[in-house]
Amino acid sequence: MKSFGRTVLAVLLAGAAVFAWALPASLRAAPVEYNVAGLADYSGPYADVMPLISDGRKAVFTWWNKEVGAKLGVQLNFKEFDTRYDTAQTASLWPGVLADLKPIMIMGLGGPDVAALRQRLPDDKVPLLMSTAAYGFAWQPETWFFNPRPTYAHEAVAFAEWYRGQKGAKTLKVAVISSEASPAYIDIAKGIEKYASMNPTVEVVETVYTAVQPTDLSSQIRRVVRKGAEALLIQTNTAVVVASKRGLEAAGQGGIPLMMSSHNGLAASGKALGGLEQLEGSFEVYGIASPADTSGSAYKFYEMLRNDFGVKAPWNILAIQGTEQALYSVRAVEQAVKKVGAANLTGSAVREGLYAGKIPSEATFGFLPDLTFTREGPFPVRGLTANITTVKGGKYTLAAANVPVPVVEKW
Amino acid sequence: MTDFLIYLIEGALIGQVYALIAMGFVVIYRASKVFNFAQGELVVLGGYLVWWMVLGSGLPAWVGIPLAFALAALTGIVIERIFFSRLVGESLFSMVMVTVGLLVLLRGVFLVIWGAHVRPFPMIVPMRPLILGELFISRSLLIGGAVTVVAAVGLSWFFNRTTAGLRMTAVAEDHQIAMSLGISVKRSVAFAWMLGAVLSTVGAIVFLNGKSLSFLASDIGFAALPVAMLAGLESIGGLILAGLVVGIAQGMAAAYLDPLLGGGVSTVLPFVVMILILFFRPNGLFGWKLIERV
Amino acid sequence: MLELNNVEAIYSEVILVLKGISLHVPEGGCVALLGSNGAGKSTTLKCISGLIRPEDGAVTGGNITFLGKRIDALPAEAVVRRGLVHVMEGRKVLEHMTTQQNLMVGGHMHRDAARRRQNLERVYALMPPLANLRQRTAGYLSGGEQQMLVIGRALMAEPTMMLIDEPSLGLAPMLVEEIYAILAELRAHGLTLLLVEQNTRAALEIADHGYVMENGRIVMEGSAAQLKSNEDIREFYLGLDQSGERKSYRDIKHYKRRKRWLG
Amino acid sequence: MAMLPSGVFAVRYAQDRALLRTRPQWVSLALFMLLLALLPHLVTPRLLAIANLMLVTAIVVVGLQITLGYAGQVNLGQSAFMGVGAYAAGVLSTKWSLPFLVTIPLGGVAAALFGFVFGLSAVRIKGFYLALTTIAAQFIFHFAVLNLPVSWLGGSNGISMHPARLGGIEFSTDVSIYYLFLVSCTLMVAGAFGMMRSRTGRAFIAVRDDDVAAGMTGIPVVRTKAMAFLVGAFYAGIGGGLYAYYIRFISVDQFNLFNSVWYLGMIIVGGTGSIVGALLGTFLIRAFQEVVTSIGPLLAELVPWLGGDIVFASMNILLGGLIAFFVIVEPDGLMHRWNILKASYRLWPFRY
Amino acid sequence: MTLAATTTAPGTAPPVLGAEHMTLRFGGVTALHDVSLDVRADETLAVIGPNGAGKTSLLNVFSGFYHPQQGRCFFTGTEITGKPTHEIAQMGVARTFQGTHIFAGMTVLDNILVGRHFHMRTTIPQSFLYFPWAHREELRHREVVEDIIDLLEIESIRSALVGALGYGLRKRVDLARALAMEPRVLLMDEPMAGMNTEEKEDLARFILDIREARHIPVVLVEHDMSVVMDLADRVAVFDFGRKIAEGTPQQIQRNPAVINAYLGASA
Repeated sequence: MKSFGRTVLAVLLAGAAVFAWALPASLRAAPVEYNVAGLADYSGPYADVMPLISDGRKAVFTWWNKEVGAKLGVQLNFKEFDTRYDTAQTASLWPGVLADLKPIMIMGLGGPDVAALRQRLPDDKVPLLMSTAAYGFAWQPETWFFNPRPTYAHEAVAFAEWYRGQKGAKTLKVAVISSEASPAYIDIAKGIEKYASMNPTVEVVETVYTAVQPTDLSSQIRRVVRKGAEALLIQTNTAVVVASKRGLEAAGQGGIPLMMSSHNGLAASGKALGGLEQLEGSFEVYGIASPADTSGSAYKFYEMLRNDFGVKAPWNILAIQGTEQALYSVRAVEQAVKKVGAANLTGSAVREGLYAGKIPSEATFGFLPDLTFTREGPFPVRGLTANITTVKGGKYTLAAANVPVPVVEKW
Repeated sequence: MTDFLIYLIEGALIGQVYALIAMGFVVIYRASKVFNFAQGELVVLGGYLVWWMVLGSGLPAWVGIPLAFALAALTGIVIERIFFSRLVGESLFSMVMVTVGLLVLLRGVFLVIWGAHVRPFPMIVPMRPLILGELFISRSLLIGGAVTVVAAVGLSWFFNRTTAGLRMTAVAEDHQIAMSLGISVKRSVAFAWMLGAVLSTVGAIVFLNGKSLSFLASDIGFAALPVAMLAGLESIGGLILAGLVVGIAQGMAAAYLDPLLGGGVSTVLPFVVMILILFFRPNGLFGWKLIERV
Repeated sequence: MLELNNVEAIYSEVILVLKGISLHVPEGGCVALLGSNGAGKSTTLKCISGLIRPEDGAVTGGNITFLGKRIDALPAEAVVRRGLVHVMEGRKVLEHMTTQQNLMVGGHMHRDAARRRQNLERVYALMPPLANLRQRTAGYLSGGEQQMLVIGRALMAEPTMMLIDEPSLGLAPMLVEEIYAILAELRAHGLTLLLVEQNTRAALEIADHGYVMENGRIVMEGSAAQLKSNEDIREFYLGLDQSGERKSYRDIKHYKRRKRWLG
Repeated sequence: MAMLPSGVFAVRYAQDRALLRTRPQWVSLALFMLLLALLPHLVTPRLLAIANLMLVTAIVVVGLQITLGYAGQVNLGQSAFMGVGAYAAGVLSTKWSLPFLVTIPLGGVAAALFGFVFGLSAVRIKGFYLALTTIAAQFIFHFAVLNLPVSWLGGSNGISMHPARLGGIEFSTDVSIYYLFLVSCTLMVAGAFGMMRSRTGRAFIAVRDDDVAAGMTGIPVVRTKAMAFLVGAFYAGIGGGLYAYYIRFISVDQFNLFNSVWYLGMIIVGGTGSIVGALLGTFLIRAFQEVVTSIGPLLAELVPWLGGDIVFASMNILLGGLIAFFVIVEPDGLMHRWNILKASYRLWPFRY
Repeated sequence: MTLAATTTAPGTAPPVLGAEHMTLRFGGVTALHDVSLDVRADETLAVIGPNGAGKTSLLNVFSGFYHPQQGRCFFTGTEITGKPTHEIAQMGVARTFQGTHIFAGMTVLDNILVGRHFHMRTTIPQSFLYFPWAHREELRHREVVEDIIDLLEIESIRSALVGALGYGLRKRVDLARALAMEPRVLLMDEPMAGMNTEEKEDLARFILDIREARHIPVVLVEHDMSVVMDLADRVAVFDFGRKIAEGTPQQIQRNPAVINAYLGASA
């Protein structure tokens, strides 16, 4: 039980630290303080990337408090909670967070957070803001959770349409590599299939369901190649990207591009393959700033955070996700302050703030496109764009910026 | 027809990979009667060790791989020292339950040492397929299949013919009797984990070759389970046949049922096949029959 | 050869089963340990062979020496290597292995294959029925065959002393004779025996000395002849009445004379 | 109940059979229940939420204890059985608008039937083989939910639910949920005590200890084993249904194999074959999980040089180590230690 | 000599349990070969023979654990061949076991109560609620059990865990459990094995009591010839799966085939 002793000590130390930190805060006067809760995964499947995401989130709040909040008379205190990416854990944490912190909004991390809280939030009146793309099954009106991006399926078909245009073809044949390991993956595949069924421009030759762990996909890949697939859409995880790539190589079809998303993108998959150059000609697509773009306003803002606000995370997709999430959140707070005043901020007010009007791309320093949230769904249903990044000549480069996201019917 | 042949051959070969993974599991059972829930973690351990010795340290494969085997064996012994040496004589249930704890614990250890990110696994065996007319056969799977057969034959011989093997068989029969015969159950359990860890490393090489590695790859442990059950927990030779049955069934399902039904039939099918066959042969195809006396 | 000095043993940290056992087995001798069920006879054997520890038991007092060396702290396998084997009660064969495999396991500590072969042939010569059952699965042998097998298996270790627990349990009269004939032959070849047996008559035929245990204590000891003539032993263990005639089970009265040990 | 302070003798059979036989035992139980009843007013919302989760888990784990600890049938599909209960309750309440007083028991029944089917394989399959066929339950449950028509079980969409309602009360706050769960849990635990000390429980133990002898004593062995699965799965189903009304959104990934492994861990820590042990194990493991979740981020903040990822990864080591530690030090679980303590207390001041 | 003998001569009542031309094989081994045997309502029938002669197999067939390939078994006029063990047990065939097949994790009391299992009616839902039917039934059966505890003199260990008891007491609990079933025939498989003379005397006394007070016919598989000779009214001798002799103890003792196959020269 030595570990228990250590645990007790740690708890005591932590308590003391929190106390010491809270004391001077209460002595300070001016701005009205509000709390923001961050859901994090430090001991589950995303533990490795969590510090990078968290870094971006924290820095934005510090920056905003200093640069914007001070003027508005608002200070946002950001605090993270570990959910282990587990629904039950989020559910047991949240009531405590709600009572102790009385947050005006939550930074969510992923699907389990939405699952655990989606039915509670309308009662608790706190909006949950995500950084990830949305899902078809959560596409409902009047939600309390929000994604600054369309669904993964939207992002995928945006790529398909763009790539078809590049090839100058009438129809693009794609194969979807999905998995039943998570309902979310099936949802993505269904969205893409739905779009293909209504638009002759994209044809899904087959949706391959596979394990999300290293596995041998060569026969499946060979089959979809023979069916004429011109691109493989993979939005599951990096292990599947690697397996698909090896499958393509085994079929002698190394030239067929893969398309990935933000969580299994070129950088991560390249690392898993042992070299980015192996993904030459493949793409990643998402509706947020591309890390390949080091000349835009997003990168400048990031440099500023790194220089002045102690961001340690390198310029990559995860830091972008954390930053992007925090940025549109604080903009929503600003819109809410405009409506109800600095002293009257509540969760509902922040939600109304999101609905209050367009958050232009400039406001998020190009991290996000123009966002106009409506009550139709958890994400801006219209007018979104996506960025497409590729590997060209062994270099990570932006292939296309602000590609329009087509209209996908609900599925 | 060619397609069918390819699916058949590939399914059979993938089945042998499962059999190899299951072998690590059966070996531990066969030499200690401990049913190892953490088998998937052992495979991941092997994978990390190979990665570490080959890609991580930059050693050539012919140096790095033997080193990885040695380290795996060492880890096996350490596991026995820490977790099992004090449990000899306790109920078998306790020993099996320790492996449940081990499952969670090893995962944490991997996270601490190697982190959670996905990394490349070295290409030990060439990936280029073997082309026979219209047949494409994965060279790594072919080599993996050969390794499986050789290992199975060798270990069967070891357990049934050699004195050391018989000693372990005795431990798998009954710890108390083994002890009364002057057999060190501790040493047998230690050897079991050593052998299990090394076999899992072989399995990792065949299974992960040229692909990617993260702590989540341990799912393979459960995927290989139906093969072990079908063979019968005591049978090493039986793994080959069980691997063929499961692999081919899964391959056929992936090729013909999945596209038809639009879902992952191929992932549940091995379990369904397992239950059906166990119903007719409750100790697997070649497992020890329960001798009931009244 | 074997010496137990005031040995105490407990199970599960609380249940005291042996309360100071002292006994002595001379080299080449045959000692019988008698007593009712639950008296602690099997536990005594397990204390000697070290098999008590895996059963959540422990020797908590006294000492056990074998050939002049302490063995009470040794693990079971080390005790066997010193030439002391324990044949447990209940015919514990390795069920799924063949007769021959069972025997080979018994001699596993000898590296020399030729020597193992030789021992094997010796066992088959001593117990001819086993020779015909070489490839049979041990779990399917009959009770008598299994009892021979476990004795044969113990012999494969080339022991100098054998602890044997209830060899006649559940065996037909003819087989009991056969087994005891084998034990007698082993004795004649110089094997020291410590025998736990309910079949007092058979045990006292072969043994030259005996101890009687009750409730974890030794309550009586003496040479086989002394014990055979003791009134209590005659009545309670041999089932004879005062005149030396066998009592009939039909005549048992519903009140009983209880044992009165002076030990 | 074999361990009683000396000097306590039963005069009537009824008294001898009672679970609690001394006044201090009654008083402590009463105090404990009072404490539980007042809990929402004594603790923070976070602790209350943890208590809610513990109560649901306790029901599921007591069910597993019945199957595993009493009837000796290792079950690795408890989480799937829980899922079946949750889905059944979810479908019945959303599609058929049935009140929760009906849907929860029906959820239990649905799970019980699913468990019964796997229990039936005990006709032929024994021991570890049986244990591992229950892993298949997990895979089949997952597959079925995702591949059946979406209109049946919601497929990958999951099911959103309305809060439970009884008369005018809506169970949407943590406090009201707590009382709902407390009553349910008390009922289920009391029921488990009832079953386990009547002929049902004796039949389970008989089948566990010696199924051949049990058969020849007139106990239908196969049916009893299947019943053990049925009862255990029923508990899981009730727990699942309550959980569904708590989260109010059900998706298939909330009921995974890892949860089943954790339930097993709870039994290991508490000790097999004891209902109190199951409760104790649930409490300890859940509490430990929550402590880990709570102090992890703090520790990472306070000891930055350790690096966040190491702190969090080592939490897994602690959790896994806890299970292994308990098995190694106390292979029979905490209840066993408690019984030894009681036994030596009775013998005090003598050691034996 | 015995009380039973003074009323009517034993072995004249109709058979309760019987086998007709029964053959049982396992793989290549024939465990029972064309065996016919009757057990009458008022007798103690001893079955003797070398190890592996098929005695235990015979009991196993009677209790439904083995199913013969040929021939039939009857119990009180009803055919029981092929019925599952628990059904045969519920009809009234109880048995005790070679070695100990006892429920080690339960107390003595609960072990015996298991014998009452099929006499009790409480369903699972009723036991879930426990009160009051289940409770009343428990108490009712408790009284029956206490009678048996008295008979077998195991009052002092009533609430002990069976796993902690010695061999002799376990065998007694085994017998108590069988009696609790209120059987109409009792099959005993080597009850005396592993007991010393004193314990054998106790057990013999209990068997006699059971015959006298409860009038339950007993089938006794036993190696101890003195027990067989003293207790049995009739003896059947088996060798290599065949019944080689049948008769009174005195007849059997003189039968040369029996001496050859089983008793050996010294008996």
